[in-house]
Amino acid sequence: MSPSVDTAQAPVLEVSGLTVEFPGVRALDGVDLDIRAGEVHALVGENGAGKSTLLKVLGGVYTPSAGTVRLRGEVYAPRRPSDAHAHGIAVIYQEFTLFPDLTVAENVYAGREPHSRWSRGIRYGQMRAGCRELFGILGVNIDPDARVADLSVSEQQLVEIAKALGADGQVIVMDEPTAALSKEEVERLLDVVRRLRDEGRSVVYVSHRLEEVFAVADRATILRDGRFVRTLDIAATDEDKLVRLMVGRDIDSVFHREAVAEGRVVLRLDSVSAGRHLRNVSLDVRAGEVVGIGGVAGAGQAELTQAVFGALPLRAGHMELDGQRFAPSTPADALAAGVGFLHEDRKHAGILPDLSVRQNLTVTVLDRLRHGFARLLSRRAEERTYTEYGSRLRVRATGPEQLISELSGGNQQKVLLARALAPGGRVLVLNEPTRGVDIGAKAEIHALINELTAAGAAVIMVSSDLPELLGTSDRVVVLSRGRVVGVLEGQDRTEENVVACATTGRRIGVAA
Amino acid sequence: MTTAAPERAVRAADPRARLSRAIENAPLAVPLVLIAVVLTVATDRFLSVDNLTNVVVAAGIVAIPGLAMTLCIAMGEFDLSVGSTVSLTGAVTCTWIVGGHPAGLAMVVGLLVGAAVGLLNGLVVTKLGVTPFIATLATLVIVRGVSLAYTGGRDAIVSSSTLKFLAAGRVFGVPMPVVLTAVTALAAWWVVNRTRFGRWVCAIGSNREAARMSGLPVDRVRTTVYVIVGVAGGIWGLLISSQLQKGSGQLGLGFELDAITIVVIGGTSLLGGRASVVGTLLGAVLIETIRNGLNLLNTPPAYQRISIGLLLVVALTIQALRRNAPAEALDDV
Amino acid sequence: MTSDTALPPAPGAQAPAPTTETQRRWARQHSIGTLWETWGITAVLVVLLAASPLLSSDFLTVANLQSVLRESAYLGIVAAAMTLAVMNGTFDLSVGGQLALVSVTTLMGYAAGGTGLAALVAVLTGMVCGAVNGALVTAMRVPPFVATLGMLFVFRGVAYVLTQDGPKTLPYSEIGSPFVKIGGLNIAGIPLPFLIMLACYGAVWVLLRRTATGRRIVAFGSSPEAARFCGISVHRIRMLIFVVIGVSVGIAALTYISRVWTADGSAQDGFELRVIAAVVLGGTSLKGGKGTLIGTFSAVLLVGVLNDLLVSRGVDASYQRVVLGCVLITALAIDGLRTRFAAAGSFARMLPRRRREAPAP
Amino acid sequence: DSTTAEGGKPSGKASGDVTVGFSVYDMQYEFFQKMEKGTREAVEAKGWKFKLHDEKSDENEMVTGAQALLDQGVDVLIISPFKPDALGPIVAKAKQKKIPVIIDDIGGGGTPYDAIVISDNADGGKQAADYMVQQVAANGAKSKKVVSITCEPSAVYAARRNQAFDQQIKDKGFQVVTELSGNSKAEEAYKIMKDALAKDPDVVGVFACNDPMGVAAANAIKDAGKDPVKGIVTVGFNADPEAVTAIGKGGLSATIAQDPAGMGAKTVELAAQAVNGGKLTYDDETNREVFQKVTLVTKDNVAQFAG
Ligand SMILES: Nc1ncnc2c1ncn2[C@@H]1O[C@H](COP(=O)(O)OP(=O)(O)OP(=O)(O)O)[C@@H](O)[C@H]1O
Ligand SMILES: Nc1ncnc2c1ncn2[C@@H]1O[C@H](COP(=O)(O)OP(=O)(O)OP(=O)(O)O)[C@@H](O)[C@H]1O
Ligand SMILES: [Mg+2]
Ligand SMILES: [Mg+2]
Repeated sequence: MSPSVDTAQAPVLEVSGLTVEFPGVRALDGVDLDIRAGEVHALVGENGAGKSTLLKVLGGVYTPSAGTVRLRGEVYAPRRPSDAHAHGIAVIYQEFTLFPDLTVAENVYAGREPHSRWSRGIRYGQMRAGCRELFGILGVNIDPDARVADLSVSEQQLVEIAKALGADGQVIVMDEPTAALSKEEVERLLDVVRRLRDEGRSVVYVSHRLEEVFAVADRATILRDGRFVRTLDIAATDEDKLVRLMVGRDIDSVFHREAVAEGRVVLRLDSVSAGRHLRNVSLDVRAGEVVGIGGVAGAGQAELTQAVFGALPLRAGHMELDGQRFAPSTPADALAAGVGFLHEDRKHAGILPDLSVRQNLTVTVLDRLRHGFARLLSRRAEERTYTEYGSRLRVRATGPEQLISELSGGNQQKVLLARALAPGGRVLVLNEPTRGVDIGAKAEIHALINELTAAGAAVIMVSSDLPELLGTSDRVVVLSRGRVVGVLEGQDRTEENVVACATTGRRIGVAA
Repeated sequence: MTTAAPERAVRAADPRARLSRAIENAPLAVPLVLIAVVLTVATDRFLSVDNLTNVVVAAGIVAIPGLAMTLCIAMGEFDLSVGSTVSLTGAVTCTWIVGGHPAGLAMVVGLLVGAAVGLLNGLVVTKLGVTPFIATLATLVIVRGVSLAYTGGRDAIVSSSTLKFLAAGRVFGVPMPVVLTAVTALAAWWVVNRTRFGRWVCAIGSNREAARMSGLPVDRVRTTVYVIVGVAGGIWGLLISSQLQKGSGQLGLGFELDAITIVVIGGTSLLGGRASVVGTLLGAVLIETIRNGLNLLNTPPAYQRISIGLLLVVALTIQALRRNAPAEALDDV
Repeated sequence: MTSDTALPPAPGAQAPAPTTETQRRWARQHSIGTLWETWGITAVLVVLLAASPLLSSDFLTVANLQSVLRESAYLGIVAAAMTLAVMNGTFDLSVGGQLALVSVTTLMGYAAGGTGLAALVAVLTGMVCGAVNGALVTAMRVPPFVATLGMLFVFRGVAYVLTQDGPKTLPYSEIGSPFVKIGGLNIAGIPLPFLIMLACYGAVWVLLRRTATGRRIVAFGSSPEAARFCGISVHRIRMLIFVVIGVSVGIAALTYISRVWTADGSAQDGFELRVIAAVVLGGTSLKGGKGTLIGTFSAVLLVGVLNDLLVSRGVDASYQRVVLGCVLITALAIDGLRTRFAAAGSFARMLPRRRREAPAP
Repeated sequence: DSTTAEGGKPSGKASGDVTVGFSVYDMQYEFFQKMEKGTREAVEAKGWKFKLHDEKSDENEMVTGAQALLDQGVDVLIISPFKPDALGPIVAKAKQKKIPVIIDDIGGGGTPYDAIVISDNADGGKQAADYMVQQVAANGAKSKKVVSITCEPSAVYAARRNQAFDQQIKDKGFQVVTELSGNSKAEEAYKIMKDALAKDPDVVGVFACNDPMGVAAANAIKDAGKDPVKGIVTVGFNADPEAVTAIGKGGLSATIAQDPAGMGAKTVELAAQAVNGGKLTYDDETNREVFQKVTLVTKDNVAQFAG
């Protein structure tokens, strides 16, 4: 049942009847797929559809329990990742595979460092030059000698991409490469992808941002619940159709923010300075309001949110919550005050990998779940919390006891969002709430935010996805180098303005 | 802030950076200097050539396995079996010498035994997937047992000038152990900071899963490191047996902790990912200086333990405070 | 948290298509992985016990079993507390020194004020030792490894100082005192030390599985960075952990010293390694986040039984070591091999019912 | 108090089925290997059964294992205790089971044992001091500085050697400039000696609490370019083969010989008296002690101790 539209072109990569099983889960179930030379092939589907699993099979991380993969006609059965490298298949995994303690250059060249034959010494000069070249192509400026641990998530994502490009494989596989990138970084990446295609290479491209899919992909294959749905030509389809195939129902992916009557000021920041370069930021967040924070990655969004959450000490200024002085010295204080927080780095600062979904969800509200004079945790109360939030976000897991590390990226994100809501949802500080979340869930999350604000919650939302940022927030505050350079309301809320403020020193809605 | 990155970036690659890295070990040098000053005042003989030679030689001898252990710990793993390797290597070498074989051959055989122990560790850890801690703890127990069984509880006493030269000989007036250490240290520095192998070791320590995904020969590197530690343990055993002119099941008890200690107080994190060759050398000198000082001051054993313990803690506290680790980064062991 | 059993999923939580809820539960319960992580070492212990009559005729005598349980207790009690530490991603290398010091002070306490005071002194000394470690790690920010390694020397040193004019001992005349009963008494044929050990495991289990603090301990061990953003303060839990360890050593020392009657700085050299080994053998990962108490419990008994078997078979000490080491490796090799094959597919193929599925042509 | 320990078993017990339990300090050490050999041979000579338990230098193992021997129904317990003070629970259990306890060396820990055979550590230290004084004079050395290397602080019995040595050598007008613990380990003794020489280059003698440390000190002296016999008088303790060999080669001045095998035989004799319900013969009635002489080994009489 090979679905490939026209068989004129011999496929480079042929997947047939691929099945992958985990204890209790069939992640892939007889999936067929064919990738041609010089095409960009998008792989789309809901969270947990099996996209990453498929890519991990290609990368030699997982061995299928049934089905075959053919590379240029030859049976291709990688036993370990190095086999994939040997066959010229380069993979960008959804979860980074970087070495925090090593430098950027050492990461990009990991495993293929140029070195002199006699002294075995690594040619650092050559590596640095190579990195600069790659970053040049990606149009970013990252110091090859920086330690990866010191980089922002988006920079790490770019290093990850450079690593794959450097390996110059014939088949390049990208699992949500843009999840952490800013708009212009995305544009650059898409150009690179096109260039790769024009060089005759094949690119497998996974993303939940359909506009990207329509921008670069030639064909798209849809997976649902681990099963192959269909492969179709992008030219011959449109977004609604794609979404319907993915989700199995209609979803309007356009954001609409229901205007809610704005209440009193809940959270006030008064000329707050914190962290390395957050300077003198003043900001009011009203009940029922969503304040979007924009700007190029690392402009101070992280510092701002962490300061509010008590994870970063203030160097100057002060904050108020409901008119009371609010000076959380630790996240515990902020949580106690009912502030919910979502970190942008899901893997390292989000999930508790060895714990179950239930335990991940309740960890911020343990004090509420204790009962009896012994103050022991009440299992029932935990279950209740799980059913309340877990089902609200339609988390896809075998049950509350599944390890969170076994969930798909997007479902992990939903659990973490539920964790952020649990403290009460009066004040929500959300970093990239829909990163790696499928379009259906995205809509749900936006609906949820509407719901919460309608109920009087005050939300601060950082997002590098401009349409989302503009579509879901009442007011957009643009940061640049740690300072507020724009406060966009009403008609000013346009992508152009955001970009202008963020990049060119232009200022809107703030005294220069 | 792609532009902001370089400001903070620890410039890991180029030599200047290496230098500044090396200077990061200064906190260890501080207590070292302090102690040296105190001892110079408290005892008249501390600065004597004889005494300083003693310190340097002793430090050098423990530094050799320490440097190998630095690799292992940078890889995020332990090798607890070194002490037993010391015993077995010495036992085998001396028994061979007693058996009338040429000392040179005997020493080679001894080193091979060390390598074999390392290989055993490596295979058990990689192929059987046993936690290094338990795997090497088990080899510690096993190899100690083998060494006792091999010697039958009887020491193998030798008087071999060749073997003696290893620990007591001098080249151009420089004690052999110091020469050996210098060579080892240079090699270690080169391997750690300049070769792919060294980078791969740190990569594995930094994120083993990523190392596997990036197609690094993880198992091969890990095994090699264990073999290196095994050989280094062998050298240690030869040096000890050279000093004492005997091999015995009793030697090297608890040495593993000595080796690990100098690495850790040298600033190599037990979490892996980074290796500090200079730090390990300083660590060795610090420990041996303390020991030597306490001996010069004729400190009773009870107080010796207390002092060493306290000085360890103080040295590390200074280091920690200097590094000013954020409260939550406590667990970088 | 492998010891929790799977529950039906909450309404709305959908499952990947083909597998139904029952199948899923079957798979989860029968996944060798989850079972082994919790019960593996216990299984090994049971097998060994079953085989013991073949290995040594006089193993299964009441007196002998009692003596095994009695002498495993002090190791087991400390191992229970150490499990907390290891699950939290740290460990305490000073327990050997603590045991020596507490034993010495306990005997001094007994000499001064009899059994009651001795017990009090034991627990207090342990608590103080733990607090010192905790303070170093939290307030002074010394990495736990070095802090506790340093304190190992210090505690032993202090014990030596206290015993410079000969080790502290329980005079023979005290043979009848209740203090001696702590170590020697059997209640319904079960040695008191072992009962105390059981109580300790109960307490630690509740702390670990049923209190907020316990959950925080595991959460932090699983991912320190993430735990920070869950409002977990490492200071509080680390302090608590080291104090708990100290107290456990206090209790353990009581069951130990009341059997051995004498202590000085050298008492139980290398104790720390034996404790940590038991914990790791029990399946607790040194990386933190994972682990079970039942595993530690069984591991302690496994080592005790094995030791006793080897001794009663009159195996020469040097060969005892070899056997002990080999058992350690094999026990963990089983687990190691399992996890090596645990990647998708390869694991599936290990299960017989999967074999039939031939790769599609 | 029972100087006449009537072994609980009915006298005239058919000698065939007497079982002797022997709990030994640590079979890793040659000294105790010899002691075990002497004991076993004496037991077998009587046609009795022999059960061995190795304490492996661990007080916990000592108590557990020795009590296990009692549980296994031995008729008499011979024990060389790792920690004499831990004998309490063992002896108590033996009394309760009416099993006689003979202690071999180390110490009795103030328990009502039936008899103890001890080799005279103090006298050994004294002899070492006397010999050292004499040799220093023979070497014609002027200085009066000597070094004393002790065993681990917990080895109380062995400490008597250094105490007696220090006392005697001081009485002879010498001065102990360095006294440190080598924890019975050769490696540590080597370093200590090196440091001691750096501190006082004019040291003329060194006494070590056991032979591994004595020989190690001798090696340190050689490596420091001095002579461990003519330059610095080096004396060990135990007459281990390594010491005997060294003395023969002129690499060590002297050591003190104990006779572990002989002690083993003595304990079995006492055991026989106890089992047969007879009166035990002591050298010191009040402390129920039987002494075992120690002898100074120098290159003059080393031949007898070789092999
Ligand atoms: N290691 C694992 N153990 C058990 N189940 C797993 C494991 N990895 C993935 N799964 C399951 O396989 C299914 C597919 O996961 P996968 O990561 O491929 O989804 P995805 O399409 O990448 O989703 P997303 O878009 O959110 O990344 C999910 O139901 C997930 O729970
Ligand atoms: N490691 C920690 N990190 C963050 N918060 C903690 C930590 N340990 C305890 N807390 C919280 O600090 C408060 C007081 O700590 P404590 O250990 O006394 O809890 P508790 O005694 O169970 O509280 P309660 O008095 O309600 O019983 C509680 O809310 C507790 O949950
Ligand atoms: Mg995915
Ligand atoms: Mg409480």
